[in-house]
Amino acid sequence: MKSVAKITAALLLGAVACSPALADPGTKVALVPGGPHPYFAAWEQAGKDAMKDFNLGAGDYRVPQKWELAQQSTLLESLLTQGYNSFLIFPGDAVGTNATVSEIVDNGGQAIATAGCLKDPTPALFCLGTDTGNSAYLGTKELIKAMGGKGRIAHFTGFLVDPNTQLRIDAVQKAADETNGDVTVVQVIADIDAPQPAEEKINAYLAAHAADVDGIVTTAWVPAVTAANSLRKIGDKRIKMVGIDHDEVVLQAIKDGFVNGTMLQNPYGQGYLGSYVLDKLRTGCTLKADAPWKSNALTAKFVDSGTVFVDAATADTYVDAMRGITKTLLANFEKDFMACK
Amino acid sequence: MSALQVSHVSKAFPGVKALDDVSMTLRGGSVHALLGENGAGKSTLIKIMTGIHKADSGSITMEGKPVRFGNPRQAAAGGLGVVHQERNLVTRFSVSENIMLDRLGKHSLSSVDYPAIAAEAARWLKLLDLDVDPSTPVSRLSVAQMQLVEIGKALSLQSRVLLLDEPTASLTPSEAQVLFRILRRLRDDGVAIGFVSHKLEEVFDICDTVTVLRDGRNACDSAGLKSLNRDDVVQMMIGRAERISKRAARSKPATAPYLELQDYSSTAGHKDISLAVRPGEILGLYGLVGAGRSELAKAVLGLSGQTGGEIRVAGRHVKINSVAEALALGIGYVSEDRKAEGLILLHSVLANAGITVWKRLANALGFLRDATIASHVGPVLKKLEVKTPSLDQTIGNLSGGNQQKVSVAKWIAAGVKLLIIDEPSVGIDIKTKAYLHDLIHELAESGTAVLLITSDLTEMVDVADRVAVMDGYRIQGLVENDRNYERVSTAIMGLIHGRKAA
Amino acid sequence: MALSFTRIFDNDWVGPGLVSLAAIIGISIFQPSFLSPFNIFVLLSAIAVNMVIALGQLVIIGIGQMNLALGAFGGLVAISFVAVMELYGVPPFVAVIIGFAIGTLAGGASGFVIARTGISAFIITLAGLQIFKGINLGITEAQPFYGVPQSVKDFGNLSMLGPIPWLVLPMLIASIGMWYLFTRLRIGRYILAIGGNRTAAELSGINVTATVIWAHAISGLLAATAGMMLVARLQIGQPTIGDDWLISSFAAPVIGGAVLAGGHVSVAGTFFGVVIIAIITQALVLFAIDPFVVQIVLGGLILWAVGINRLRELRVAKLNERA
Amino acid sequence: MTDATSNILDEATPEHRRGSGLMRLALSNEFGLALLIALAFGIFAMTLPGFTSPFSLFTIGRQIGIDTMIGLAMMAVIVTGGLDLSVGAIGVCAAMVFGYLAQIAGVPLPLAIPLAIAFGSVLGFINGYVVVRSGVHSFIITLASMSIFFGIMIFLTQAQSFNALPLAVPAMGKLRVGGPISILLIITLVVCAALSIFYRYTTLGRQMLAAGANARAAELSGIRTGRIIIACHMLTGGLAALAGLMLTARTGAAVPSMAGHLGQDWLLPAFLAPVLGGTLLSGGRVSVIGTLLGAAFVTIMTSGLLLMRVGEFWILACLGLMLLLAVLADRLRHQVLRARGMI
Repeated sequence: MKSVAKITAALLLGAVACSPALADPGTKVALVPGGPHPYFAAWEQAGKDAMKDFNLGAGDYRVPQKWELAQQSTLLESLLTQGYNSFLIFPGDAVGTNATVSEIVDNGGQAIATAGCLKDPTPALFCLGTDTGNSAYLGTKELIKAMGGKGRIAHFTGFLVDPNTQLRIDAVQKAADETNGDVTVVQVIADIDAPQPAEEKINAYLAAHAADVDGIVTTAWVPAVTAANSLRKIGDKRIKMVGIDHDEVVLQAIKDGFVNGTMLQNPYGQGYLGSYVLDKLRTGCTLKADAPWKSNALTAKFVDSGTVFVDAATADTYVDAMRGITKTLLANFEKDFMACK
Repeated sequence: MSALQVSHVSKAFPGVKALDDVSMTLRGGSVHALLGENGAGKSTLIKIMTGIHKADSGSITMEGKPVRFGNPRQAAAGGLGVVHQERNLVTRFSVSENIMLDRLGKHSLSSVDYPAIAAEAARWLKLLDLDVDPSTPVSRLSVAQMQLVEIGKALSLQSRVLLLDEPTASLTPSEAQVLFRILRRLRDDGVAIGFVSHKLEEVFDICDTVTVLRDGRNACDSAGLKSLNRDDVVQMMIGRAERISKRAARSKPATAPYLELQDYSSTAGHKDISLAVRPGEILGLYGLVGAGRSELAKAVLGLSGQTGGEIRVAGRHVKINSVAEALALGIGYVSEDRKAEGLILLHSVLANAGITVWKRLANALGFLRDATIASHVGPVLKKLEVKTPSLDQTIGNLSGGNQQKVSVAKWIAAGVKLLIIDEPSVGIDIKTKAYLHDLIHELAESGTAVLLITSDLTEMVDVADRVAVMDGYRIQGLVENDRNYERVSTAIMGLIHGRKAA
Repeated sequence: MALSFTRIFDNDWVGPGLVSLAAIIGISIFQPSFLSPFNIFVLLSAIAVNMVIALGQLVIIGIGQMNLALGAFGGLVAISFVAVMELYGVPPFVAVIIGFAIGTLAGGASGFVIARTGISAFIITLAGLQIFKGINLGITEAQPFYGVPQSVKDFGNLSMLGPIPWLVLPMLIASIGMWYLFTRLRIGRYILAIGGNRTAAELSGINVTATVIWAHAISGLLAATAGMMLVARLQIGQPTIGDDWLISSFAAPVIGGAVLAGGHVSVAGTFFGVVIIAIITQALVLFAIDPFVVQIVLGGLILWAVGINRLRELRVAKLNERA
Repeated sequence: MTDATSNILDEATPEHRRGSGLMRLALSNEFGLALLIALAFGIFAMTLPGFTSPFSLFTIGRQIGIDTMIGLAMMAVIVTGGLDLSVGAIGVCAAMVFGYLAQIAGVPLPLAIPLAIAFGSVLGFINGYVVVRSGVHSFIITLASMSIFFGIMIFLTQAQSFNALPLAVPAMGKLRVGGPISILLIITLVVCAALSIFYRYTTLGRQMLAAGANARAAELSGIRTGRIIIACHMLTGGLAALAGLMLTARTGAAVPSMAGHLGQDWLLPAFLAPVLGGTLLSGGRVSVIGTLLGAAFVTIMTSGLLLMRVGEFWILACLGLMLLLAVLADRLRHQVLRARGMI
């Protein structure tokens, strides 16, 4: 009994240690990814910079503790209650997040689907991000180029419950089909967004089939890292590979020649530009209906935040390249997409 | 000097005074019987001696020095070895490991020296005349061998005091004789032995002194057994002379049997069982532990498969596959293991008493209210004089006797035509026991067929009309009960031992 | 002869061992590259880590409980291991010791609460899972640590001898250690005694509280080992390490013949359980089976193993009855 | 001798127990939880602006509704002393079946909803049947079935959502009744009431409790324990399906990922609510109200902690601490009760 009491007391102290903080009013932007992921790390700085540059009430990066749809919805609802009125949201689910966004809109907020799109019909203003399908398509194109226009490709991608995964699988297939049989996708390995299964499956595949493939395209962060490591491990520079995103491991592998290149996205630009647009829209601007929207598999209101293929030559300077794209986007956005008083 | 002396120990549990000013003295080189009816406080006393319970008052000394054990571990270290009623062996482990379980090494990370342990264990096995390889897993031993292993385990602790709680309960008489020979040798070596048993024959056979408990008090404190005879001891145990049953032998009803087994065999191992119970008749089923009596009851209830013969209920040939089907045929079973099989201790009196009638009382939609159940089982509980604060009382809080009444009440409430009662007086007080015996008679008088299973010969002679004797999963014979204890018990033992001799 | 033959088949590891052997032979006939040195290397790396994870659960299964927090321990140790090296420049050798200490303490703490309060291990380790995973996320904010020294990376990716990776070394030490523990050490025998018959163990004078704490501390130590092995193998301190340990940590011991109620475990059987899971995972990749089917196959595999165990149990029980 | 016996019995009579009825209530799990909830709610309402806004109350209520339903699904099988790791998988599978029926097959909602719930029960039946027939603990069986159910669902749907459901479905998710109260919370309250009646006033409910508390005794009292345990799993399946449908209404679409990989995201709320609410993991005793209060407590604390901006990443650790505290407090309560001879 005593020990129970002691343990209880000790834990109470621990529980009390979780203590509060406060927020202040204004045009308050929250940048909310679907869950913790290194991809979004740049959003934090982007939000801070935007807050300073555009004099926002807030530009806070808030992450759901787990990659879980319910967690993100709860967090968004709480942020709305806390007085945030403008949201950059990476949809936890292309369909499922619509309900939460419509709640935000119903309560006088506004949201841009960022880095990933929401499926139409959607209450989100528009989608600002990388066209996942297109990025996979372009990446595969680069790979095919590196392979000399023919050969066999293996495709490593992420969670099956993510509908983007199917888009990526289709896009890679499409790029291969366009070669009229010169290039074939011999294997798709999916559901490997967690490092351990990714490691096991990719290594197992390369161990058995290294001789049977000429190229690898990865369309999710973890498989890209793992595949880059594996190629380095077996020291095979014959197999071409195009990765995705800017993980240090992938960039180093590009510099060392084990990976041909990676499809970079523009997370910083998304966060910075998105915050800017949200502020504008709250202070008198409206979106033009006849703006040059692009469309993709999910939505007809898509703005490309830019995607760049980085190879060994550009691996050190990609940050500048991205800044350039962001600057261009920022400079033209008001003119092209908004009508301001 | 006494090896172990218990002085004026009292112990109360919420609602029950289990021990009241109890004393007992065990001396080296002597076997001391601890007697008492179920619920008299024997197990509580043993638990206090071994430190499982703490005494409210009183003291315990060993060889003159006061001791106060916090747990069985300390008791063992202090030289007090106990062989409990329950099997306390790790069956997957070897014999030697079980014997030496608390001495596998000095500290947690010591290696177990198997040869040394086997050698040490072999010494004790030899002492016990147990001819098994110390490396045999305990799961491969017979029940009697397991019992000896437990004794070896207690002895190996260099116990100066050895308490044996019902050591012969699951042994055949010849196995018991082996055990007694060993106990006598230990006694001659100077060990103080405490011996708990229900079998008075054994007590007179092996014990030198006796302490009798009755209702938590000393009926006698460490008296020499030589000066006592069987009747004296029984009188001390139950507070009056053992009566030759006051009930007259009842006339046999001439009705057709309610339940009839014909050459019945089961997957539990029963062979060619034939017996019949008539409405209004109390058929006793006697046998030693392991004879297959409870197993037969459960097999008939559909818990084991039928492999041969047939079951007839009210003249109709039936197959029973579950207790629910048995209940539908009007057969109920009061388990010997009230806590594990008879009652749901977590639930209320009402829920336990009404469990058999829920289906019948529910309306077409399956709804039923407490009030409906209460109005149905309430009168039965009242008639059985179940003492409970309310029907909502958790049944685990009632005394053993009241619990037993509820477990009978639920079948009376269900209106069964045949009630199988398995060891009705385990763990209940004498008053309730007498009451239950009357109740069983009353049930029979009102036309219920009763199959009574008990290991208590006195109870059997007192209650049953006829006694079927079982051994080795077969019926050995049938004894008419004329309430003459000597005659009936001799006949029954004859049937059991006759087979053993053959 | 006949008797000894059945005896061999009563050993837990024989069944899974034969299945492993058959699978290896079968697959290598269709896919000769299956037995290539590199594939063996890959297979052994996967087996090494998963075996240590399974051992971490095995010790708790042995005492008749379950540890849901195993992965949370591993994850916390993994990121702490990298964090101390990256942020404070602690040499790897010292970092490993810190990792062991964290795992052992975390396990010991949860064992302490379980033993002293008597609350079911399921609930305590469920709370532990939240707490330790929460601390992990609180520290890392879900960002990986990259500062893994080359020596650690090499340990996870270089071969010790031919196709045998260095990672096999900790697995061997852990496996032999656990085998020795369960068969020869007092603490191991006490763990199994408590799992087999807790009352008997208690009455025999075994200190149950201490033994439960020991078991959970050992479980924590093994989880820590597996967490750090994964860091070496993945070359990165991922906060998600450990998230997916739960299913396989139970599946392998169960396939290997462990009794979930406690008291009976087999280290060799568990090893072959791990091997079977690893081979099947590989086979699904090798034969390009639809990734959507993978889950179904894994679930079916667990059911199959349970069924086999059940049959064997029944058979053994029958044999005992006859004897 | 007879005197002594009757004394023993007399001591068990109500006199010294009756006065403690109020104390018992005060020490009951539900009361303790309700007090904690009131305390937490009061503190949050006073210190956190926006906590009591209609929107906040609406979202909290809705979350309580869904989490309670998930908790009830698990509770229905904990009754037997078992558990069901596949609740999430069943919930999502039923939601996807509903999505297919309502969107592709064009089945009207009043028919599609019961069909989806029935489908959940069928999956529950499979679990229960295998558990009863194999005699293997439900932990392992449902560990396997979680993989199998979810795998088949993903295989058949290719992970695609049904997002063109009849408009009434998303409307349900947003519908408010009587100010800020979500219709989903009302549904849950109705189910709570029904379950309370079920466990107290029906034969089947009572038999479930009896079989859960002591299967052997129940079997020997004429209850077909095997069937009852299967029925418990079916109830779990049905409730999990209902929870899946409620989540579908909230999400406005049937989404394969709404309970995470293998449906694992549901496991925490599924265990948290009943355990906090005082349902015995060993079976035989349930508290429907306790489960509701347990879910309410977790939701209010989470919401409050988020509003306090504790840092999203520490919430998990705080929840874990709370669970540990709650079970320790429960243990303390039991020890107090026992020390006073009240249980």
